[in-house]
Amino acid sequence: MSARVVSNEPAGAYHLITLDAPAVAAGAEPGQFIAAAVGGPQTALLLRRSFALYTADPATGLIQIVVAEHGPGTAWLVRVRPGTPLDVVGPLGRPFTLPAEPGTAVLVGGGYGSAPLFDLARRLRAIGSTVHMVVGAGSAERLFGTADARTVADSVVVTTDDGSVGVRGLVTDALPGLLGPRGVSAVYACGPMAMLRAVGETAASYDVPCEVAVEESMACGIGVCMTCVLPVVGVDGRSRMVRSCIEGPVFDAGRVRWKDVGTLPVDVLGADAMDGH
Amino acid sequence: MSARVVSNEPAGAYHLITLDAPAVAAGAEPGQFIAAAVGGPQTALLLRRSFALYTADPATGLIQIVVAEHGPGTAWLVRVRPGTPLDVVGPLGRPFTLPAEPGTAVLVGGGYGSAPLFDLARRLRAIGSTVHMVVGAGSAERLFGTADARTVADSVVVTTDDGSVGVRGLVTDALPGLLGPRGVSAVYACGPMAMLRAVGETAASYDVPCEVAVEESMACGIGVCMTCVLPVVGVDGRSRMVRSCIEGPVFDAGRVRWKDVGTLPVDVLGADAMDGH
Amino acid sequence: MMPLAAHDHESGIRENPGSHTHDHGGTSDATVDMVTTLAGTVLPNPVLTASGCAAAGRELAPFLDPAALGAVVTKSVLLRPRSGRATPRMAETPSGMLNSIGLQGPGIDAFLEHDLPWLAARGARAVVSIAGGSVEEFAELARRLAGAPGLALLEVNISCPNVASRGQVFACDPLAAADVVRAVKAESGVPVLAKLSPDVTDIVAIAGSCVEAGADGLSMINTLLGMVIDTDTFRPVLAGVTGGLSGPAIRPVAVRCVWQVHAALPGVPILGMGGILSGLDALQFLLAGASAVSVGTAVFHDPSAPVRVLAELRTELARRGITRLSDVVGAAHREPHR
Amino acid sequence: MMPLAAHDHESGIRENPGSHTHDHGGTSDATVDMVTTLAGTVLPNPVLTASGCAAAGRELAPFLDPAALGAVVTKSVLLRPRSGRATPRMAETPSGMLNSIGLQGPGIDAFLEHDLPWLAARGARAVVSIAGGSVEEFAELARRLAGAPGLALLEVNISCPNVASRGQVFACDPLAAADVVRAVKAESGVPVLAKLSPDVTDIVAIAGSCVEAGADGLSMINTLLGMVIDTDTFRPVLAGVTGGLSGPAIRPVAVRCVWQVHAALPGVPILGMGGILSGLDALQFLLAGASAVSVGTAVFHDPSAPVRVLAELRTELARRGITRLSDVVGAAHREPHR
Ligand SMILES: Cc1cc2nc3c(=O)[nH]c(=O)nc-3n(C[C@H](O)[C@H](O)[C@H](O)COP(=O)(O)OP(=O)(O)OC[C@H]3O[C@@H](n4cnc5c(N)ncnc54)[C@H](O)[C@@H]3O)c2cc1C
Ligand SMILES: Cc1cc2nc3c(=O)[nH]c(=O)nc-3n(C[C@H](O)[C@H](O)[C@H](O)COP(=O)(O)OP(=O)(O)OC[C@H]3O[C@@H](n4cnc5c(N)ncnc54)[C@H](O)[C@@H]3O)c2cc1C
Ligand SMILES: Cc1cc2nc3c(=O)[nH]c(=O)nc-3n(C[C@H](O)[C@H](O)[C@H](O)COP(=O)(O)O)c2cc1C
Ligand SMILES: Cc1cc2nc3c(=O)[nH]c(=O)nc-3n(C[C@H](O)[C@H](O)[C@H](O)COP(=O)(O)O)c2cc1C
Ligand code: FES
Ligand code: FES
Repeated sequence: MSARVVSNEPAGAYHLITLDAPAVAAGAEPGQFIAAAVGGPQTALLLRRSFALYTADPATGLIQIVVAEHGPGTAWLVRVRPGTPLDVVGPLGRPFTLPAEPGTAVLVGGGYGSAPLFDLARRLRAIGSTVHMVVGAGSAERLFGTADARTVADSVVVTTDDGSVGVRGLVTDALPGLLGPRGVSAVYACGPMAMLRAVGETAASYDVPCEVAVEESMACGIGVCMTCVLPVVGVDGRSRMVRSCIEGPVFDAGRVRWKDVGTLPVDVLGADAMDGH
Repeated sequence: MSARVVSNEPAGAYHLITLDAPAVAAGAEPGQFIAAAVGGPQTALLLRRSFALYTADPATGLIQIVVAEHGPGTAWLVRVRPGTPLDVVGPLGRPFTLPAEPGTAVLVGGGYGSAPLFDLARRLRAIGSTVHMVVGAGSAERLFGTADARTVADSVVVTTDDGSVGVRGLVTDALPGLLGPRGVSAVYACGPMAMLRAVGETAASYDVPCEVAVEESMACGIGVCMTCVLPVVGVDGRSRMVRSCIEGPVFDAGRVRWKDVGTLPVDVLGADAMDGH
Repeated sequence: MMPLAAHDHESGIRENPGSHTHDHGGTSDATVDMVTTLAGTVLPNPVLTASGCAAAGRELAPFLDPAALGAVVTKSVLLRPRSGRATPRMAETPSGMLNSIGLQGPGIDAFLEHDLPWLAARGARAVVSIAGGSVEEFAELARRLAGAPGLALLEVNISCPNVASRGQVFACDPLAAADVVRAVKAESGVPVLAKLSPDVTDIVAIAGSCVEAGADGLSMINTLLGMVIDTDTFRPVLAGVTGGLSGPAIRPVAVRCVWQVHAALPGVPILGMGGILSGLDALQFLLAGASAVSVGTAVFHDPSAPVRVLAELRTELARRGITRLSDVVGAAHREPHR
Repeated sequence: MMPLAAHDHESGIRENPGSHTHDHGGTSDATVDMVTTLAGTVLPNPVLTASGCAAAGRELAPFLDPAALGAVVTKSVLLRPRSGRATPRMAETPSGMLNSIGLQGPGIDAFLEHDLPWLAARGARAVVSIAGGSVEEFAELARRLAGAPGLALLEVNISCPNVASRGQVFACDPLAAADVVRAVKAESGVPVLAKLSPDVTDIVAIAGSCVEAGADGLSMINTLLGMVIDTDTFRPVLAGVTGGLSGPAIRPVAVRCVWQVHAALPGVPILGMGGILSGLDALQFLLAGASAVSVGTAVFHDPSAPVRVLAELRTELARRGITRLSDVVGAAHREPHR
């Protein structure tokens, strides 16, 4: 799918890139992502890069992503000029689940991981839910969307590891205060894997359902290559290596075997067949 | 060497690219070329592309090249925007030889091959030579520099194969009229290989020395790889496979074994050692 | 055949926008007969998916119609469900990638129950890739698949390690490769392609051995063994340490393998693959001697790559005045007629 | 050893401008001891040119000081002058290139008269690459070179076809490879490196055979055999039909070869090469087990590549808190200490 870069501006430690991509904007839901080809027409970078949708407006056909410079692909992307065509595929993946009934939701974002949560907050509020947000990062410039948060959420806690802005500490430090007293019906989180694990465990300890959007290295983004797997417990109690691009990136936090991510647990379906070859 | 694109504008069928490249501009002589890295920082195009210098001004540090879109490298180059850094190596190769004494020179350019001849014309006139130019191409839009020619040469003939501008015919059709009557001391030519051969043969038939700038596929441009060779007769009468990047691109037309280019003549030095392995 | 003098290009990652603007006034696209015969099986066109790069076809349905392809080559299936390896399972490399999936899959039962019927229902032709750790496993898989609706061909992935033989890969040993092919042939009701590895001293010897053992055709190439080391952790990037290199980086090796085998065994049908991104890339393989091609890693770059490659191939053939695809198969081995 | 957690990258074509801006506060560049020992020969640093990619050093002089490199590896020299093949001799491929030069060169007499003395006069260490069509030719070359001033090591390019053995490449046959090494060792006054081809089923077997025959070390890898077909003329692009694939495209294969051989023969010194463009690429080879590296095709992209790679390597080691280059050699085979 061909999109076009409308603008590309620094936003703290990140770049906010706006794309004209009507086909993506049309059907997107919070938690879904796009996969962008990087490096230009003569690129040696064969694989697409995945980015969560920050906004997607079917009316204007515009979508936005928040990009952290990491390796060569994102280094190219944060320098791409307005007007440049950009080849994107999406929306991809399973979005966050909206509740059937209004309730109280806590949304937890770490770093650029907060990006998909603002549209989610809007949708939750649209169905009458109350939304509390926790937005955290290592330091002030790695926070994303704290101003947005105030417009879409009923309450906002900002945390930084170094205390440069908001409360000093981790996003999880803010959770007991929110999950304890308030009868929260769901937690949604996006951010680094270690954070997702901690949020999931905290939510579980308060018996609150929790959905997380994970980030695994992806070669295809569409479910054909099997690179993006992580061990997830199925409804039948069996663990499987599950594709995070198509069966995720949003998972029930309680089903992800966090401590086994990056390993091959012996009880995963088909692990017994790995002997010898 | 890092240069910067100052401007990039269509010029008939070609693009005229101006680069800020003081180190190249400083030492360049007519007939020399630069080698540009293409495709941007993440490019899959490993090899540099060679372009003859059209102008090189030590005072401003600017150089100009004339680029015909051909394959992926030139496709990228003709679209590169002003302000973009461009990695160039040069000036490379052996320039045209200026005569010790003033005389009458005929300069013959085919297509973008005329590019290096205008600076050559200026230098020849600066030492008091008379300069006649023949500028030819397949059709009007593939001519380059006819206006320049009028400012740097004492006479100009323009030819096109289709007669769309100037005289209908090949550049060589114009040579008898110039070489016959006028006591020409040297012919200089740049353009497609078939044209160079024809010009060289015509000059030889009038007993006029002729230098040509050839164009062979080059991997390194600096003399280390041995890809750019063609069979050339040495002063000792022995033919050798000679590197056109470093021992050329300017050769004495009479020494190039035109009809053997692209083959391995049996009498070339070391051809006998090729048996078996 | 009318090769053009004009200059075209094999692709880097994507076709460059400017290089194919000139029109050569060849025949119009519609008049090119794209039908090909692969190992005795007639296919409507020569562009297939590659094993492991299209799952069992279903995930590609949002991007292309599986029935519009020559065939869908499915991910290698084994007898039992397999988890595959730990992650990381991939690393990007210049114009390529390494993978070390470890043949994750549901096993033959689930494949026969869910995957093959889905393809059959869509009218897609299936080339089913099978893999095993022993000759018996391969034979058993062929037996299970015999007569299954939708099955057009079997592709025998002999690039997995032979459990009985100190983990040596079947495809690296002419005798082991032949044993597998012979056993599969004895059970299979459809033509059998043996899929070869380029990581051998003499691919022609392996090819000949497979053909002698009854292979109806050859698929090549599988990935090259490669490795990337993380310069921060100082350890291999892949959990599996080494992985298979695929993508445009390996295309010249793949074209060479097809060329060598077609030169030595001109009568043997070849399914060519390795780094095909564009119609012109596919054309290189056909010219080298392949009757059909698989588009693999390109799908990760562009999910609709197989249908795009097919469309580009048709256009490029038409531009060259070719009216029948079969005329270009192996043409690079023949002196041009002028 | 203190691997960093931060993320770095193997390079595509060039280092990307943004990825190395962060400072990790490692040791300063100057304090890294870059000395390495290759097959018993002490070199001031581990970055060399690659045979055939630097001629005999002289053409690089405008771009770098040959004495500043670990050594200059010269283009393979033969007994007699050789014309090389007809053109075209090269084709660009995705992140790589094919070459089919055919070992053009002046022959050993001219080499000894002009080339080696030039390097010696500059204070550069020379690794002289020799090639021949028979064991006797190799032996004769070693004899001619024995005692020549400036000669540090011999690199035996056994990737050329063996005239006596139906054109099979020496490096593809453990016995033929060993015969060449043994004959060269008998004549050579300096340590001998055998240069291996990756186009074999079992590179460890060839490596072992060369070491047993007396090789003091191994150079790897030479190019992979590849091919490009012109989709307009319908014929192979290269006059020599097939050619050698080099450049970043093959880097994962090269790292894998070094890794495998170092794992099997940890005591054998390795000169690693294949697609090195940056200091971090070089580091991958060192971590895999190479004591030094050659920078080949990268020179075509950037004539000063070898000195740039050296500078980058020094900086990257310093950033990682490494004070001695020798500490990283083979480190990827060891479990990280925490
Ligand atoms: C579902 C999803 C959503 C994401 N959302 C965002 C976002 O909103 N903003 C943002 O800045 N980043 C996001 N990422 C991470 C982003 O995809 C990677 O940072 C990026 O791919 C790195 O590419 P690179 O070329 O800079 O780095 P490299 O490390 O050179 O990339 C090499 C290869 O590894 C893959 N890769 C490397 N790191 C990651 C990673 N963390 N996740 C997935 N693939 C990786 C790349 O896709 C590429 O194929 C998301 C990842 C996923 C899977
Ligand atoms: C000394 C010299 C001077 C030149 N001057 C000019 C000039 O002033 N203007 C201009 O438009 N072109 C000039 N050329 C030709 C120009 O270098 C090629 O058109 C260009 O390299 C093609 O690159 P590409 O990526 O578009 O094509 P591709 O065909 O994809 O190139 C693939 C590879 O082949 C090489 N190659 C292909 N064609 C040529 C060729 N004709 N000559 C040399 N290498 C080639 C490329 O450098 C590259 O390495 C010159 C060539 C040489 C050798
Ligand atoms: C992620 C991935 C998984 C693969 N899995 C298989 C497989 O299961 N069976 C098989 O025969 N080949 C497998 N291959 C190899 C491809 O089918 C193909 O032979 C190879 O990748 C070269 O083609 P390409 O460069 O077009 O991808 C796999 C390749 C990739 C990239
Ligand atoms: C143009 C060219 C010529 C080469 N000539 C030789 C040679 O004469 N002898 C040799 O042993 N290797 C030769 N090689 C192989 C290189 O030395 C090196 O092993 C290979 O190219 C891989 O390294 P690279 O990717 O850094 O180039 C040549 C490579 C190229 C590209
Ligand atoms: S990224 Fe390919 S299956 Fe998920
Ligand atoms: S281009 Fe390398 S020697 Fe001329």
